[in-house]
Amino acid sequence: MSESKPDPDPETEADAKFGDYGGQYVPEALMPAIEELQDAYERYVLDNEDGFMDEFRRRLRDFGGRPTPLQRADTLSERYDRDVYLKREDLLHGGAHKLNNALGQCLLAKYMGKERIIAETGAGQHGPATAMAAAHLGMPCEIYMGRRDINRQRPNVFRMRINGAEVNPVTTGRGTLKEAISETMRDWATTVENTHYIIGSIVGPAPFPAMVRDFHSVISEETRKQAKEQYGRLPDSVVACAGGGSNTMGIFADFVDSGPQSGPESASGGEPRADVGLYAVEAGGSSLSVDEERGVAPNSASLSTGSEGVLHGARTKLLQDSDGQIMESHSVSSGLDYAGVGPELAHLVDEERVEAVNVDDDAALEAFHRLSQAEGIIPALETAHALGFLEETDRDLGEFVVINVSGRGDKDLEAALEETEQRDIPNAPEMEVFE
Amino acid sequence: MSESKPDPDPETEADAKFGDYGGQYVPEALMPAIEELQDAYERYVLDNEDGFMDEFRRRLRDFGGRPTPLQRADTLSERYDRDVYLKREDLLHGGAHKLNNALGQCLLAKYMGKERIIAETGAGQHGPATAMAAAHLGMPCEIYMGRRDINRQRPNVFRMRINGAEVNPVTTGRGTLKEAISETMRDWATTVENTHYIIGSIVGPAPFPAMVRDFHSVISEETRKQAKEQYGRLPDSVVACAGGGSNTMGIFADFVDSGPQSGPESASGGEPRADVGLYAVEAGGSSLSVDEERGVAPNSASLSTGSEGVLHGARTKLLQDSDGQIMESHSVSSGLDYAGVGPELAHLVDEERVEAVNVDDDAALEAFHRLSQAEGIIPALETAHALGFLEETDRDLGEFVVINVSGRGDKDLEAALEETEQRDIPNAPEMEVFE
Amino acid sequence: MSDIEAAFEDGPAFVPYLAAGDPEIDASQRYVEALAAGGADVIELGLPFSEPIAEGPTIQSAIVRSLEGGMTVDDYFEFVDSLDVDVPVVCMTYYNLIYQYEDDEPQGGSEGQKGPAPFVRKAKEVGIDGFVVPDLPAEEADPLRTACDEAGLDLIFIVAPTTNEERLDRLVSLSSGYVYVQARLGVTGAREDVSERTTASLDRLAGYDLPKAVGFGIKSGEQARDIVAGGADGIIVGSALVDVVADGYESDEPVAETADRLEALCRELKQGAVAGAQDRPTPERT
Amino acid sequence: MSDIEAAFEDGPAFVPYLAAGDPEIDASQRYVEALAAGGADVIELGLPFSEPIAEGPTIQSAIVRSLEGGMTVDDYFEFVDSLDVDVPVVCMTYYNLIYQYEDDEPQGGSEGQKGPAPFVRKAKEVGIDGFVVPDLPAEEADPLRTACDEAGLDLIFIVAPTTNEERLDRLVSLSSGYVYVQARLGVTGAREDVSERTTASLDRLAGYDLPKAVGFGIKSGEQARDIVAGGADGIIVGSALVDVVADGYESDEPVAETADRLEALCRELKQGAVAGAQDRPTPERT
Ligand SMILES: Cc1ncc(COP(=O)(O)O)c(C=O)c1O
Ligand SMILES: Cc1ncc(COP(=O)(O)O)c(C=O)c1O
Repeated sequence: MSESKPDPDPETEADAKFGDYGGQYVPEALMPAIEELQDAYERYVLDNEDGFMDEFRRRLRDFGGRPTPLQRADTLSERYDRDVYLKREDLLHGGAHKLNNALGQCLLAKYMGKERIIAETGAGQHGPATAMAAAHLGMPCEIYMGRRDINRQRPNVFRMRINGAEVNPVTTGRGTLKEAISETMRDWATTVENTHYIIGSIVGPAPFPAMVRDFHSVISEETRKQAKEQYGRLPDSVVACAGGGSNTMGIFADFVDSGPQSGPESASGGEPRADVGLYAVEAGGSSLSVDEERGVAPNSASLSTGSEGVLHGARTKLLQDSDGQIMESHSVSSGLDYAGVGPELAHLVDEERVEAVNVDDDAALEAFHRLSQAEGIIPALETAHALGFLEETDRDLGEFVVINVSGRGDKDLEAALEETEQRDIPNAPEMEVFE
Repeated sequence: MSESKPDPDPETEADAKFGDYGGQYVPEALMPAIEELQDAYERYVLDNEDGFMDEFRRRLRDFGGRPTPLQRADTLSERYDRDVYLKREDLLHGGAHKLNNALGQCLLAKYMGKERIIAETGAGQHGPATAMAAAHLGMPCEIYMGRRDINRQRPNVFRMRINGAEVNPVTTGRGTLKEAISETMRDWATTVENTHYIIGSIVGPAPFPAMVRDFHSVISEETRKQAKEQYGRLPDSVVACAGGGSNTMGIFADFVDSGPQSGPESASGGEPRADVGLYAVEAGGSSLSVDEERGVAPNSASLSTGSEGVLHGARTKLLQDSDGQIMESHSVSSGLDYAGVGPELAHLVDEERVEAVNVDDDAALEAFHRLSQAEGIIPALETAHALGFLEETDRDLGEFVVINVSGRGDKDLEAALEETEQRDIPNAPEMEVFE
Repeated sequence: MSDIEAAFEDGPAFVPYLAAGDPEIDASQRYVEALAAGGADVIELGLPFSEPIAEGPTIQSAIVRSLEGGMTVDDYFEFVDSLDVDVPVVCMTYYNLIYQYEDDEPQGGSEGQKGPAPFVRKAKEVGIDGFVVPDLPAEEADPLRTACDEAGLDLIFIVAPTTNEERLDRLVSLSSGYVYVQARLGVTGAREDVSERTTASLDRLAGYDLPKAVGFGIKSGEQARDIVAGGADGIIVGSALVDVVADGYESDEPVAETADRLEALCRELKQGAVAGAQDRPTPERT
Repeated sequence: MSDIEAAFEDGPAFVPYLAAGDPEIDASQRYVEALAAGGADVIELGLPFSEPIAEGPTIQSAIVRSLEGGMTVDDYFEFVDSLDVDVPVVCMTYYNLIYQYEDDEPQGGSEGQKGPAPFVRKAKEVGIDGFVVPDLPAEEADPLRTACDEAGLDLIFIVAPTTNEERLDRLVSLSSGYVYVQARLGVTGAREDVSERTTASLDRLAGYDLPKAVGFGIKSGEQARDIVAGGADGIIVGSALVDVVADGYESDEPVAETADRLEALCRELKQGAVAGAQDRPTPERT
């Protein structure tokens, strides 16, 4: 294979590719909109034209509740005999990091003169976050969601409808995220002239992956600052779960080029690492093996077990069969349940700057209960994977570890308890209180 | 009636009474614990002994996510032709202001050497907030909750259990908040030597009302500072819902003695009020009238329609029949559904420093949908009463109004939609999306 | 010396409790009379309040039955007025009912139309001798104490195992009639064992003159005996008796039979108390 | 001139589309042959991909039927190889299937074992003449364009109503065989009306030599006539034909009858196109 092209002009095409990953594999009808978006991204986001970024940051603060705390987790720190800090994205308005991106893109659409917002949602948080952001900015909004997900995720549907968004049931296929993405692309292909499609992670055609990362990079900017203020130096390791990878790149962004640490030594006297270790924790599901015959991967570990391919507009790592058909992925956590991953993450893993690891369903559920009981924070099941890594790994994570608590678990209560009941999770609470 | 006693020594008995309200109407067995608590309150809270308040404030910041934003609500401001700001307590960890108090009392219990936490909960947020705070501080915790409330409020029960708290079903009576409070008092009467009872609002015997207010007064401290920074002066009016009244006194506390405004005029040029107007919005329920025969008040407006009496340890305003039997209260919002109110609020209303107003179920539901659609914030049904007041009132609230968004509505989605369906709420969304 | 205090003069006093109107007025009247027949020296008669925070589940249920039967404060006074018993009656209730009381026929000056004063006057009128108000600690008791003093009725305070010396002094000095010695922490309710704390409390109270009646959890003659042997001047029994009423109510037992069972239990308890007095190492009063 | 481009020489070309293997291999083969019998000048034959983001519900369902029937890339090549039609065949698919393709029997050097080069070589081997890849815009097309050039096959690009002048130039210059003119915004699917934007697109393309085939939403002979009259050199019809297959499948119609209905619809469409050419004010090609 020899497809490498010369790097695109960095002035006009910011981060269109990440190594060989990325690109723009979309129907021609969308390309002009993507060019327009690329242009808007460069002007408003990269160059802060019309004070876009200032308004974005102000709204993230006043509406979103930023900065979110970097909290030392006392009980976990004791358990793992290191200083474990939690970046509390669960405290962001809506309950997950997703608002950073939804608000950024919604505001950008407004600056671009778009009149309508569309988005896909699986069972996760992107739909509600988009509905909130659109209501906040007074933009009409329609969310595509699989029929099956609608029936499984009543509270999230309620939230979107209550925020005034239309929820369009997608009845094709199995009625889940994949179909919802395709349906949203179809809407966009029809309405592209007045409509902006808010993709929910660092996936899709350029400039989405870079742009979504930039909206989320406030996480890592704050973490860097807070780490220095509270600990005197940068962390040794940063751990985040990875579905598409938006919370992941959000907290990694400013650490990728961290370089050897300088500055005063930490208060607690630990030796800082030469480089901040970055761990992307994927959903190991029930197993890392795949069923080629049925086209099913019982995991969502595209970085760990997937291969290069093209999906939803970008070249990246995928779960696919040998023909290139996309596999059905699986995870106990619906927000990680996706067959692809952001191209930038794929690249950073190839470059060995980020280490891709994974945690299976059981370990994630155990970690869900552990944080809830030990620290009084009920994490999202997505986040529980990042926490499970702390328990499972034999890597030396160093003295000072930051975990990105990408979201809260309120959306997952029923699912977590149901899944817990079907397994043997040693630290799960009894639920005999109901009649 | 002439029961007035000389004011207690302010050095040793901080705020035991508010005018004639307050006091300590509890069984003798609890009095020593109350004296011990009074002492701890004075030492740790009022005098910051052992840096208690510093630790409390630090944990509120790192664990709780304080400060919460003071956000201008653009659409509401336009609608009401004044500057409407929202104090975003919904962004506090757990989703409501309740954590301020739960964390404060839990930490105090720890400083006092107590080994166990108990609390009552109705359908509201106090139980989950207490369970979180107890988990955070590693304290065993038991929550009493009526059998009926348990079955109606599954997610809150899940949250408490997941955070490791025991949930004790109370099967006496109608199985709601009243019975849960009585049962918690019973537990406390038995276990008072090693157990602290975390009361959930500014009610109960002294020192609870003053102490709970002090833990929540961080709301008003922040609001004051943010108002000056963002608007150049204090607000003309501050509006909060009132059940027991903890979010209410929390945001009123530092404005009660606001005095005539000085300092530079506001950026927007409005004339500031001589005094900050304070509005406590009670639940008007379905009607302000009562059914003496059945002992039922179809509202929870104790300040507006109640009379002086003694309930749950304090003299205050109550919903009671002519004998003094406590009425069954009602509100669409379970967190406001209480027959009493904090003694300090009762006093401030008598003194005409706080105005008691009320908003009925329908107007609250309409306000719930209005904020959700206009600003992308789904408020708690409790908070919706404060928002409904903005729409309903003909009072002149001035140029600059602050509403305390005491909590988020995630806990209320099912209830709000069910109640909405049974009524004619003009701005409610259709829910035809489910099959 | 009040009638109540006098009831402790001739050996240990047996002080049974029932909630007035449980399960309804007529049966309740019959039951209260059975207490007297069974040997009660003083009767504590509950005036039901909707939030009985100091009661255990047994008495709470009695209160609910009574209130659901329509019991009001006026009904209560009428009930007491029509009782055919010749031992002193103590009204046990919660403070809000006292605080809210308004006399239909105002007497005297402009004060005292509402609250403790008219309540106590009315109580005296119907033959009540004293009060126990579990949610009224010494700190808040001045108005009721004053009203009782004016009317010459007793106000009985509860001393708990957690009560420290300073409070104990104050409580005993505010009490008249007897001191209610709470046998254990917790709420009312019948239990199997006798708490060590009972003995400790009695020891602490040994220096005070007022009779000491021990309550909370006594259910058998044997317990009564032990407690009196330990130095109590009387025993207070509530939940064990209410259990008999509840049983009768739930099994649709004829009122007369329930009354008989009540009377029998009272006898057992009273006998236990009397036996306990004989067991005493050094009887301080006889 | 390629065989595909040549198919546009003798009057307007009729370019029908079906998904290979819909609903299963044997019937599908029969249906594709019916297209040829019905007058197809070029056949677009879909190689099903699991995420067909540019397709409407009709074609998406066809793809699901085919995949559920077990269709693989190897099956597809076999299918084409065994087809008995003598018009050029265009493979319509998504890029990932091309990108992942690995040749079982490597030919030549170490390069070209995987991706566009072996895919195109294999396609040529089984008789495919060109490709339409809806998710491959000009920006990403170099490798496939190169492979097609090496093999002498056509690569057809889609021009959308939103395509600006600059992109249009680039797309046409990259295209060979014909230019696929997307008649309207949106995805594939039969519709009632002919978009004004079709005419606008054709006008913009008038200066270019390559044949212009219009697709997206054509379902009737009348539409075909209008579009050709408006200047199109050919019409592409997909969903309307897939609807016939779906109908037959759902009603359990014998394959031969469905094939007959397909052939009849093709005839109507082809006749419409031919009639449209005669209607043209100033025919630019004949
Ligand atoms: C709380 C939370 N964390 C993580 C994710 C995974 O998304 P990403 O990998 O883009 O951060 C989701 C997706 O819904 C989520 O809701
Ligand atoms: C969000 C919210 N607001 C207000 C209240 C009412 O309590 P308070 O009047 O003590 O603030 C509650 C009680 O549960 C609540 O959950």
